[in-house]
Amino acid sequence: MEYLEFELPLKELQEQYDKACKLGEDSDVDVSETCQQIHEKIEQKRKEIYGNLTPWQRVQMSRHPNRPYTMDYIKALCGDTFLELHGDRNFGDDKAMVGGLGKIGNQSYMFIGQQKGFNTKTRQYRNFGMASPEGYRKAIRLMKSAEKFGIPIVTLIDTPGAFPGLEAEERGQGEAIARNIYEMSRVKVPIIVMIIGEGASGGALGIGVGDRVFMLENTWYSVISPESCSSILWRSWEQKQIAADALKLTAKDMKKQKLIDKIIKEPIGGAHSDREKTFDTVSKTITKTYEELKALSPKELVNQRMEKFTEMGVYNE
Amino acid sequence: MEYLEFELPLKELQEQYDKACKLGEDSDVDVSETCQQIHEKIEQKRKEIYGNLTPWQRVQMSRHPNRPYTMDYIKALCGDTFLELHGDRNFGDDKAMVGGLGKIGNQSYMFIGQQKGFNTKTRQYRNFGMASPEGYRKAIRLMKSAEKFGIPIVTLIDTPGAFPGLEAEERGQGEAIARNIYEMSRVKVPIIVMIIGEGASGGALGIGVGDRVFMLENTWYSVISPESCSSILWRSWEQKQIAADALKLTAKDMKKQKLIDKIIKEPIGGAHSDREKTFDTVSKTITKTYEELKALSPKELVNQRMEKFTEMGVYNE
Amino acid sequence: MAWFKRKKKGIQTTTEEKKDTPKGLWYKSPTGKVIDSEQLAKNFYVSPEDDYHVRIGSKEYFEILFDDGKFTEIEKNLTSKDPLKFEDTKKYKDRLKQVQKKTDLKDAIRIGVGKSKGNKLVVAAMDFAFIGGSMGSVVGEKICRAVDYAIKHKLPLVIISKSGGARMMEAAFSLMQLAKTSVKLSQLSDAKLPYISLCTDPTTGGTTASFAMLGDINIAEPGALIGFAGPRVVKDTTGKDLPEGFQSAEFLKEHGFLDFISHRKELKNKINQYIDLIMNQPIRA
Amino acid sequence: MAWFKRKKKGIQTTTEEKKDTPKGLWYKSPTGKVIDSEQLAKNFYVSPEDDYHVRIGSKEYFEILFDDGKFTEIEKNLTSKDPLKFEDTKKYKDRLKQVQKKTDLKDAIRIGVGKSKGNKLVVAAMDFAFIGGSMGSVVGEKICRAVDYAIKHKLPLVIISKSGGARMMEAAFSLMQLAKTSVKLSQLSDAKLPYISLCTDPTTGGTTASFAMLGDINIAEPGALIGFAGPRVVKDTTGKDLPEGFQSAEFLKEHGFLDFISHRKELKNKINQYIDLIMNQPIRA
Ligand SMILES: [Zn+2]
Ligand SMILES: [Zn+2]
Repeated sequence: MEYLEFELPLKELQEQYDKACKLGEDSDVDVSETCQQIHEKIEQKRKEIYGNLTPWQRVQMSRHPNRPYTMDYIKALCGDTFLELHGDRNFGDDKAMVGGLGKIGNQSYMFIGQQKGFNTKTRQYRNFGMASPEGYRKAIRLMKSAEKFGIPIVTLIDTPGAFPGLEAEERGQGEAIARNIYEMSRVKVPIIVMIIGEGASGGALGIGVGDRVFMLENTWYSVISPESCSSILWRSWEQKQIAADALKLTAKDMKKQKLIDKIIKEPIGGAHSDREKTFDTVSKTITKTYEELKALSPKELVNQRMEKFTEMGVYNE
Repeated sequence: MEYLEFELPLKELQEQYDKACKLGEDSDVDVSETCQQIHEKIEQKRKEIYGNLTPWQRVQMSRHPNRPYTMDYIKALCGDTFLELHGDRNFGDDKAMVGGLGKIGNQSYMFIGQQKGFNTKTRQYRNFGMASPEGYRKAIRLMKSAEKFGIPIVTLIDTPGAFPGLEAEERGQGEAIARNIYEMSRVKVPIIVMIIGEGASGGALGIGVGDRVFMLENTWYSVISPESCSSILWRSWEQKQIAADALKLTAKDMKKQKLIDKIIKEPIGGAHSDREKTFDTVSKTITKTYEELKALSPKELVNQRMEKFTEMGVYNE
Repeated sequence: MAWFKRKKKGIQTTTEEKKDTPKGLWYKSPTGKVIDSEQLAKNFYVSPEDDYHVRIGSKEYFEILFDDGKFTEIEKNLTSKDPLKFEDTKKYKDRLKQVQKKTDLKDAIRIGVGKSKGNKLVVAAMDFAFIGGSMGSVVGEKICRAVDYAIKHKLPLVIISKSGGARMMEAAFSLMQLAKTSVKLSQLSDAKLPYISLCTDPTTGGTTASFAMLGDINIAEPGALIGFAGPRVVKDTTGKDLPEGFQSAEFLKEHGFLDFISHRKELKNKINQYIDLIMNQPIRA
Repeated sequence: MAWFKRKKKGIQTTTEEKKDTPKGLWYKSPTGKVIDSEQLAKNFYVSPEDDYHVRIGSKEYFEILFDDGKFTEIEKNLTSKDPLKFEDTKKYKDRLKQVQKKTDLKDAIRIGVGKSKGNKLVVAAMDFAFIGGSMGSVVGEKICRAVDYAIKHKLPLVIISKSGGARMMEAAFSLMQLAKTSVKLSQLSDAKLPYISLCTDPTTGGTTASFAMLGDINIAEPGALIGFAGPRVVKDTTGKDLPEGFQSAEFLKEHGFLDFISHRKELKNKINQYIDLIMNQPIRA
């Protein structure tokens, strides 16, 4: 387990706890009471730390190296039923955007999401979860295939943004995202969107137009990352915490602004501290949401989706 | 004017004629009778030559350097009303495939066709009329745009084949052509197809699925060029004339095989010998054909188109 | 999705903070000649010397596209709120007030309805002078209303993009305008009404990832910068100098994303020619 | 759109002109070991030593895909005519007779209907042994009838491509089969029935420009050559050596044209898994 800066007090306590236990094993000193005390301290500290996360700390949590990624969710949810599908039928197969069919119970879903790597090699292979135009085009191809056969769509968002490289611009990064947003608004099957980590800008929204948009508790979703925001508005990367506050990018804020539908609770300590529980919650949320949505006719579904996004925004008249 | 090999007798006569005329001008010899005689000879020779063209000579005619190309037709048919539209919204703008909107009379059409160059520089620029995947994708994009607004489509085919280069294969030449054929079969507006020069293989058919398919008199349409056919079946390029015979690739043969709908007469001497007349015939054919097709409902149109292509083929049961 | 500055061979600015923006426009040509606003206006705000298309705003585009410059502005009273109480080096509230005063604009887009070559047309034109043409809730909502107006009156729509991207002070609200505007364009499409997207200098960030790339035709002015990520960001990512002309209108056309590039003096002709062609009506002279 | 020969590390042929094609199959592995047909058959016709997927025909694919190898062949009596009286080094008529005799096949495709993992499935499989798996009128017509059968009985369709391209001796008739088969697949699509395109070694020319690339999923066997223009032609055009693995299944997947590549022993599982997923029915074990 890796610890973020603000988690370090926990690391210290955990180390104390481990030492005490070891002592008990290695000698005949009775350490059970000590252990118990430290354990309680840990529990208390956890509540203290995770009960009061600042927006910037949430951003850090969303990027926690132990956090489950898209494929972790898919595999946990679908097991062996998952069949990965590749390619945009056009130019390439983007490794930063994965997709395929899988079952939760007896229901098929088309899963699509950005994929990050878990070590140097896979991070590069996945381009750090930054999709290129061919990734967005793969995504919309799979969605249209799902639509054809009446299969509901689940997208899992976890990206620091669309890839801002030269080739991506050449091949129309803007067009690809625009096209996806446009087409997703009119897809005739339910679309369930889950922000499972970072939800940065157009790169996130490019697979984010859904009937229900959920954010896990320790994720963020905004038009820009706090770091980039800081660098542009304050001309320095130092103001990222202030930027994180100002952007109102947490799940709670986003819910309050009515820009997402619901927050999915994470285990204390974050999604990675109890993966099974996280997967279970997400799985149940998908099933329950699909049960609601499948009652709607395609027309109602699309109308409601359109209306929902049309109502976003705040202005004086 | 350039002359093909079998046209050389005409060149000779023409030179005689020119000389005689010059003589008349430069001296006071009365050359009128001589000129008249030569002129008659020319006329007779033309009928002789063009009345009995072999399939291979037709192939040569279809590639005649003075023959009008796609843009020549479009400009003649539409004049200033033509508005060229570019790009596949995906990867590039293929110069070997042109398209855009224009009017014949008060009716708008979406014109699409392969474009050849008329000198070394433009021939390269147009890649000799060999389209790449982005050309086929531009074509289908424009067709779908036309379909959306109920604008009929006219395609002008003149290609030695789809580009068989490395990049074209990388970007899915086969997929692009297949997709076009597939999508064209279900487009809900009339599609009028004109073979104006070479109609080689999938590269031609990629914009060739229409409600009415016309061939100009001196064009060819087949699965392979006579040269390539010769090289594969006889392992030599020398049998191209035999191959041209064997492939039954002329307009007359194609009509007989019921693989095209109609032959458009060319002026004696070929489309280029009287461009205005050629353009006029093509223009009238398009207008007349559209008048017939617009009477059909979109459903009838598509059903008839599908049926027409489904019936192609000859076999024993 | 950020604003950026770009070195131009010429300078284009307001000489002073007059309310009448275009009056202050001038352009310094490569040979050092200063062309003032009046001269520019006569030449469609294009430098007669080098064809450079000077950045102009909604006012000038309306003047160029509508007959005799006559039009009605609709939905003119929408203004930005400050839902996030955003504050960077300045409070967003104050920034808005100052910009409004300086530019005499309410926000970064205006919608004009008027006759162009005799036929009614809806034109939504962005103003870069208003916080870099950034897209906040007002821009999104006004585009929605422009679409509604077009559908109601069965009119074609032109959107003239000129934007550095998102309005950061509206954060996720700004982001969601990408979805909001795209949804509405999808409705316009269902109504079979043509939508012409004109990309002018600059069209970057969120606009490129939504309405600017969703036209039945996408067109641009010569030399306009068009891209999703700004050139500085791309350069940082790429770690090399960008190729000459990268993200220019000409580059975008070559890569298949623009139907054509139109000189500003041809804009009115070309747009109406397309409309007549695609709506299958006689071409207006 | 032409046939071509390709150097393989192994050899694959019929040892003699027996009627029972598969009996004659053998494979020489890189280490020189000869694996005979019986061994191959047990291993899904894949070399146990280097995983090389030996070229097989409709008979073997039916055996692999249908439960206990049981199926009904439909439309089996269609044969080629010679509408053009084609003659190259041989008369087409004679060529047909000879090939029919040699291969005991009627033409380059067969259609099997049977149970795969308990559910009915339509499989159209091409035979390269029949004039290079070339597509003439019979191939086109049989694919049409396979589609009609699938629509009538509401069944998924698998087409196994293995073709050098067009049947030149049927010239334009051959070309039009691209349109004919695509039209029918469009009808299958309207019926919302899944179509799986399996590209095997080789899938080139006309098949690639029609049904082979039009699957709801396009899949392939490892190492299969897939392309529109044959490698020789591309090499001539390009004027350089082709990159390693050019036009291989792996290359096609990397370039976005294949959903996945499946080892032959997984083929039956994967195809049925996809069918169960896309038709939203319980996954069969
Ligand atoms: Zn480039
Ligand atoms: Zn490549």
